[in-house]
Amino acid sequence: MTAAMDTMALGATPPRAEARTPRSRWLTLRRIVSQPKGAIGLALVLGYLLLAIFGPMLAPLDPFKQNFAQTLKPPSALHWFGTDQLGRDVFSRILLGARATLGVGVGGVAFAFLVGVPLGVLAAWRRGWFDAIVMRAIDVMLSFPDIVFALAIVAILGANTQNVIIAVGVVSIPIFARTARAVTLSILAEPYVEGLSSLGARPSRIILRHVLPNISGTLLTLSTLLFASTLLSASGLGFLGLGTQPPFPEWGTMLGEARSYIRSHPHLATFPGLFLAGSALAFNLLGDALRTVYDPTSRGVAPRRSWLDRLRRAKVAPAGAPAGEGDAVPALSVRGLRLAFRTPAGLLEVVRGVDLTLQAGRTLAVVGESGSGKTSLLRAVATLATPAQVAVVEGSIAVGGESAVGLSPAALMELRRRKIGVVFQDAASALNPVLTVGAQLAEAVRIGTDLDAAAVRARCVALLEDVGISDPERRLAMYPHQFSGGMKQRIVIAIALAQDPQLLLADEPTSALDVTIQQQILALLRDIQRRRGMAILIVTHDLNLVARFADDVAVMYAGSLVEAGEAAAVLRSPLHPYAQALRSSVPGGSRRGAPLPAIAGEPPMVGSLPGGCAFRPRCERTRGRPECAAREPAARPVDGRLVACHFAEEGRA
Amino acid sequence: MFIPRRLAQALPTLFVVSLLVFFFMDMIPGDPAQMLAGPAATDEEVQSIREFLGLNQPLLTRYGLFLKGLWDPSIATSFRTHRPVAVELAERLPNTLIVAIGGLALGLVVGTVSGVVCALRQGGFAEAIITVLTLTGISMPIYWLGLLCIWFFAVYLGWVPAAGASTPMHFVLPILVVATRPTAMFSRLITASLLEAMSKDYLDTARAKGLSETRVIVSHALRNSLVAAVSVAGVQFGGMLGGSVVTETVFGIPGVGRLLVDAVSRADYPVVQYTILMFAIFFVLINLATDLLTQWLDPRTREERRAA
Amino acid sequence: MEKLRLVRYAAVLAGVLGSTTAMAAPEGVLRVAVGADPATFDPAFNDLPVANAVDLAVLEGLFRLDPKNNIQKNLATDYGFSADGKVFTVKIKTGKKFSNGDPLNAEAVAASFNRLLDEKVGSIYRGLYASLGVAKAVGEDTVEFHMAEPNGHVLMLLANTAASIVNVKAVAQMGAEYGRKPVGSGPYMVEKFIGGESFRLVPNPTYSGDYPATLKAIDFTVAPEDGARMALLETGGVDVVERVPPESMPAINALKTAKVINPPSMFSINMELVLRGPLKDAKVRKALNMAIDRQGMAEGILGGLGTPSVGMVGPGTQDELRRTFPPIKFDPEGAKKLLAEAGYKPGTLQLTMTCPNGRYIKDAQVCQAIAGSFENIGVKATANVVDRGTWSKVVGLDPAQRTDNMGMVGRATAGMDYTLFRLFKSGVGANRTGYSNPKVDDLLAEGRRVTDPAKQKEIYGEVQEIVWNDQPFIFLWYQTQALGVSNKVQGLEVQPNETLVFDKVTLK
Amino acid sequence: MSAALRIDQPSSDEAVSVSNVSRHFVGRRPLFGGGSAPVARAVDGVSFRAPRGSCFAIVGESGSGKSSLARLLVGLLQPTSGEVRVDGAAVAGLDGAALRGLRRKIQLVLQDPRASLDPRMTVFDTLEEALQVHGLHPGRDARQARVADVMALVGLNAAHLDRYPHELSGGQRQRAAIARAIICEPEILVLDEPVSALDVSVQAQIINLLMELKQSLSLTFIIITHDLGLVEHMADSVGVMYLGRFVEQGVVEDVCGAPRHPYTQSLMAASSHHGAEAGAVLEGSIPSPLAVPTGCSFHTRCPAARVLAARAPAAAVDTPHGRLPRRCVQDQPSPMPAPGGASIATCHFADALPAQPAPRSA
Repeated sequence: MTAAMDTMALGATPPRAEARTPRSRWLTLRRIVSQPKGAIGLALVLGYLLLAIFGPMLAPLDPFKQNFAQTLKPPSALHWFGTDQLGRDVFSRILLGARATLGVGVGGVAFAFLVGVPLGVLAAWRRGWFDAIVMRAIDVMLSFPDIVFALAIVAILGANTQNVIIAVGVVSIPIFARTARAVTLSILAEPYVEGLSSLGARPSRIILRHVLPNISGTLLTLSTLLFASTLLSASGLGFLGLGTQPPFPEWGTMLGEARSYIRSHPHLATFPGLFLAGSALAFNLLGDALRTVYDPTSRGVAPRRSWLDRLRRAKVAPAGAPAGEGDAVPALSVRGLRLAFRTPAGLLEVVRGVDLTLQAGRTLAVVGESGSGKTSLLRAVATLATPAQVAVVEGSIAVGGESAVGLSPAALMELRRRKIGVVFQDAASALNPVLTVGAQLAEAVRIGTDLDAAAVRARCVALLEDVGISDPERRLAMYPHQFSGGMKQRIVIAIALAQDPQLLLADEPTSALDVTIQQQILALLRDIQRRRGMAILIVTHDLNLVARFADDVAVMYAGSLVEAGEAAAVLRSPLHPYAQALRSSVPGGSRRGAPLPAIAGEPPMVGSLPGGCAFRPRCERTRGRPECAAREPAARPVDGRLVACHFAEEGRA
Repeated sequence: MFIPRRLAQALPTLFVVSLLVFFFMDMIPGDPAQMLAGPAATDEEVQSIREFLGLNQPLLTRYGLFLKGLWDPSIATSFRTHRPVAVELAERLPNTLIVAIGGLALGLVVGTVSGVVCALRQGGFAEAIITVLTLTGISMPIYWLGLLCIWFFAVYLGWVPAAGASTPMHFVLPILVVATRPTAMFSRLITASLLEAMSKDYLDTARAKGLSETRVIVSHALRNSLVAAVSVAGVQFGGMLGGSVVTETVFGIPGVGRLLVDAVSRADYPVVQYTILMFAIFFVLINLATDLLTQWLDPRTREERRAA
Repeated sequence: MEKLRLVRYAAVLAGVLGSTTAMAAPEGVLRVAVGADPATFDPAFNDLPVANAVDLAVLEGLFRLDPKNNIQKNLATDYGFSADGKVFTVKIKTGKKFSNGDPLNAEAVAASFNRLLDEKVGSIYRGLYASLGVAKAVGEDTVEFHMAEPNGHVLMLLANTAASIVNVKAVAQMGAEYGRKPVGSGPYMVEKFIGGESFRLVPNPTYSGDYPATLKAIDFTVAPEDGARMALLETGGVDVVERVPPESMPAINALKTAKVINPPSMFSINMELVLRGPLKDAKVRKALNMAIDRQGMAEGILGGLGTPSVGMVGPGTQDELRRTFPPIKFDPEGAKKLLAEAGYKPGTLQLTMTCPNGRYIKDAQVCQAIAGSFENIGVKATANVVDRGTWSKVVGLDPAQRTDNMGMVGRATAGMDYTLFRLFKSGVGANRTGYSNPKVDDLLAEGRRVTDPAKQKEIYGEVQEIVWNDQPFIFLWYQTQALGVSNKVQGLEVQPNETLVFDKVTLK
Repeated sequence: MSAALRIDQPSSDEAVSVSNVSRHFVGRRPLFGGGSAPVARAVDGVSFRAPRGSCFAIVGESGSGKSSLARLLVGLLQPTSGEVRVDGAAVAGLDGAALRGLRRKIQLVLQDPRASLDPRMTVFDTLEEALQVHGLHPGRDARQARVADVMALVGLNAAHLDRYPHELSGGQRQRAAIARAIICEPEILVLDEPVSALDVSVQAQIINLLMELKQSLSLTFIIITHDLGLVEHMADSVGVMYLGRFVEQGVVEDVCGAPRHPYTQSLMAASSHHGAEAGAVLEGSIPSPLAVPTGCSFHTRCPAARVLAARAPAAAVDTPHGRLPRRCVQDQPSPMPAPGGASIATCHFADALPAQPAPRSA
């Protein structure tokens, strides 16, 4: 009965318009069918539609033919679903009723759609008084329980199929109008709509050509879900005696009429009930599947690990004795690490054999463009790579001499707690918006310790002071959104420092911040590192940042390190052609107005790397050199650093 | 500050609702006097009853009396029982609320648990079962489910009474049946919002602190999902009040919903009008409560309100 | 007067018999599940059989009906008309008290009637009782009704529960709450009333009369949904359920603990025609009547809960005046022929009918079945099954304003005069068919005046015959009641107007 | 170069001229409790001129009002006061065909090319639509020819025409966005952070492309950015924005080479290769435009003010942000042209401070 409200509830936070658009309708279809519920739902819906179209023709007996000698007979060879109170063939009536039943659903949804969507779209477009009036009217309509509203409409207009359609349609108008308004608003806020306005496009063009196609997915999903609830609403009206007209069969009315026979002659209610529930189920399934396709928030579900996959454990080298490069155990030691995404198509390598060593007190910057694998590397080191999504194919990670791969959950928690702190790129999303800063900080402080409340609080205050937040006592009771971006990042750092980690991992910690704030954060990190002597692994694409902040740098390209060494040296005279190009293509470095020495082409896609050297297609140095295509260059020491280029020496100035 | 402002904003809505309720009622076919008089009554008899009920007065006068009846219950009386509608409602409201709140609470608890299971066991057997159950739950006509349950639990197993509302046991079956829909809704909602929350950095922050996965889910992901669940709960609660029209008939519960249906079928105008108006006021209050609860759970909305 | 005395004798006899059987102290609790939710027990407003049963147990009238609808004296000890028929005098028992201790004397009786007749009270029965004029108390034990018009059917009116004596003082004190806990002088009183859920009767300690309470309490549970109500009986939750739907009868009869009883009902279900256009033609009306397989429908659809009509009024409606006729034959071929004679080829006649949904047993299905029957004789028929409000509006319209051709109406009549006069007298407000026959008009006017039972019988016999032959209705059937009654219950009786009578109920 | 300083007399030679433009956003007044509605001064009295063929850069942090200014230029926002002239014609008050004609002349390129292209339209559809809107190149063949031309101009090939935005790489998307902007032959492009969402290696390509187009199509650029490197590379003149106002504006060589306003100095220091160690780190963050500080709006964060206050304690007052010169806290500074130079700094002490050469490694 309340299904309409339910759907609205889900629609209340309208899914953002589809960012990734299917290439074609077929792709949408394929996406639906690829989900079990979508396949079943679509098959059922098609079945029902066929039933509605051809059902009446298939009816083996006259669905209206009464026979008082044959009333209420159970299913038999002649009457597959038995006969009803008037001796009519239930099977034939169900076949005939498909059209009426689905007709009510289609009609109701179409009615609500045709009234609600234009209202909602216009309200979002016009805003102002029109919007105010529409929203108020919706408020008023929503103040009535929907079944009561439908009941009143049918009572006023009289009970017949057409009025039932209007009634169940009218109660769905607010949902359509609201959803259409919300999604339209979100589309109108899209930069491309702004672009169109500035282009001079007329409102009608924007609405028809841009807004409607973009909200169609959401509205299609909503329509499908509402279809199911509309069927049920209509049948509820039938139950209350206000449904469609006998003798023309409609499943809801048939079920309502048969309800007193539920025990004596179960077949009478069972079949229409099953068909009705089945059709609602079919549309719910399809709607669910559509939602998954169109609503980005419900996607991104981890591919399921197969049983085989679970058995086939990654071959991970034991961390064992850390490579004895120095006397001290390095804060981080990564050896031959290969990481791969699990995709439906199989494993997709994103990190292809990386070796890193980071000593305490030093800062290592991993530089690379998007897709280079630098973030995957950092997440693997942070032990945050979800096994269901990312596989450690090979290699080892040791934090403070302790392996970070293949640990039990308990050991993993312990490792994260004691040795690793992580600072994320987007501080806003790295803090839980509904908990106070104090609660989030205290959680990090308390875990694994037996400090009492006062001690925890004292430590929290100290941490906030450490990261340069004044008035920490008061700030502890505040929520993340009450802080500016820079302050939030300081809090994230404080959380990361809560258990005195040996290794601080920072993923683009400043790229979401303004330049002046970036400075503050970097100075803070530097300062903290000096005081605590921890190692920092920072991932960034900003060479300026590397220059002023990092001790060492590792340049990453297509999942491999192409050049690694001391930051000052590498930046001053890079040897690898990619590193060189990166450095010279930064504007401001070269002559004003002159063309920048750009790297041709686009960064390679993961999974479609060229054979041999991955940088080969964009490399100037490769011309006429078969080695580059034949063999992937291994990192080798050149001029006190590691370079993965067959012709590294040519890079010397 | 916030509460009075919201209530003040709701007044125009309620005013329009009162207009609609009052004037639509007049459009519903069925003359109350005629229905009271019965099919054998003469026109004169019907006329005199109409006179007695005050139905001959001008429409606006009657609307004025209708509004006056809001604070003077003694003039807002049922055509059939002559008792104040307020008294009739007060008598039956508890039953409706018990079923609605009970169903909602049960749905919230069961839905949350199954939602969490679904989110954590994506693609697993448990998820498939729960998905099938929840989808079936929202696809069943509630009255059919109710009748089947009466047959199975009350008649066949004899565990609970079949109908009525005199003992707590009477409410077990209605609450169970009424809870199916919210259970399904919450389950799906919690699953969806948990999955969304799973991709949030703050869960990784929590993991990086060294929290166990359970704590990460419960104290970080779930808390955020509840914000969404609360607003749905508000809508659900409203829906259940409306749905009481059907469930109370099925389970023989003397509640407001059945009072309304009876009153509609007997053209007992005052009962219908005041009951719907009460529903409308409830909806406004529920929205308010939902907003307050959301604000309590989600501090961000608090600021927005204050700033607005 | 003379004829009435006979009735009076029978009544006294029954009263004596009744009092001898109920000597034992009240014992046991009878639990009854009812389908309708009584809004009020105030007899001036009550229109439900369930509430009639309560009124019968809680209040007393001057007269009452026995389970066969025979009139018996209750408070009255003697009565008679003045010579000119303008004053009707009733002598009542003395020393009676209401359950709250107030005396039930002539003054109280007169007050009760004058309340019923008071315009300001707005009783739904004021029109019915308008002919009583004014009631006056004469001394302690005599009430005089100064009739507004002569009425030979006054006993029938006074025996109706609507004429039960209410305590007007208590009404003034309690206001609308009186409808919940009426103060009467009957053997029981309402102990509690939970709206829509349940109510309970307990013995009235001040009762003195012929029908003393036999039960410690009678618990009523309201369960509108058929399935739920039947389940209550099957699970042993109640001892009596009313309105057993036909499909549930086998299940209840299969129980070891309970059985279905089928008392007759005076409810006469008919399709009342709008006598316009084709339906003015007697041949068409006859054809339509012949098209209906009453027996088949009564068996197949009503599950036996109906008896094909053999006269306009149902059994139990002043049986002494009632006439029956041979049942109408089911003859579709003959009907087709008649239609052809009337000039209608198959498919050329179109009729619409208005039927309520859920008001009478299987009304919606019956309506479809009748439409189907009409189709069988080549009449295109549309069955409009509508909600109660619409139905009451349509069948209450002036015939000239109606757009349909017939409406299904069930009537439990309050006597010959009341029913026939209203339905068939030309121009009377409740005459919704537009029936007009000068002969009938004259007879009805005369029948109202005469008080002689023999003369009445003659007059109403003739009216019934004319109407039966004119067929302004498609006569269908008299409903049969079905109640599920536990084997524990003994002595439960049901009046033809569906009122439960608890006079002699005991529990094993 | 002195054109940037002639901010008083409009000239037909100017592609864009902005005179004392302000844009205030009025919040909702509280229903109860009175009080006036909060006003956010997103843009507050900004003036500049961009001669034809020049490139004017607007630099600032987020919240400085630079995006609002961009929208004022293309007519997506109407100014609260002041005037925007494009090609000599005032933007305000135009509608219908005149407005569309104006809009043809000035086009916006947005930061995120993914969001600035309709995800449901192919590149061809997007480009063709721009022509349809303005009724240019009537006939499908003519439009196809024009689209092909522009595709070639921005370095995309025919294979990209049938692709949807999500099927393109970031660089390709930005090329498509630029193609849409230039297809109607505009005179002015307003570029809102045109490369900041792109990978470093692709940024250079797009910058080069823009510079080529500017040359070959004689475009005027207005660049909104926070990247001083980009400013130095592309722009002729620059306005440094802070809380809705230009705190310093002038030719790039002067403003970037020898910044006079403390805020510009801090920005320059922050974006250089060794700033963190060399320059002072600016404290705090930009205040809300709802509560613009009194006096000099930068006084809450100004490092120079603190130094000055320490130098001249008598003229200083105590504030929640430390002891600061009274003038900074109380008086709104007026624009101070540089002696002999080509820049204007809105700072009381612009002349008292040494113009710091940017510590930029070249």
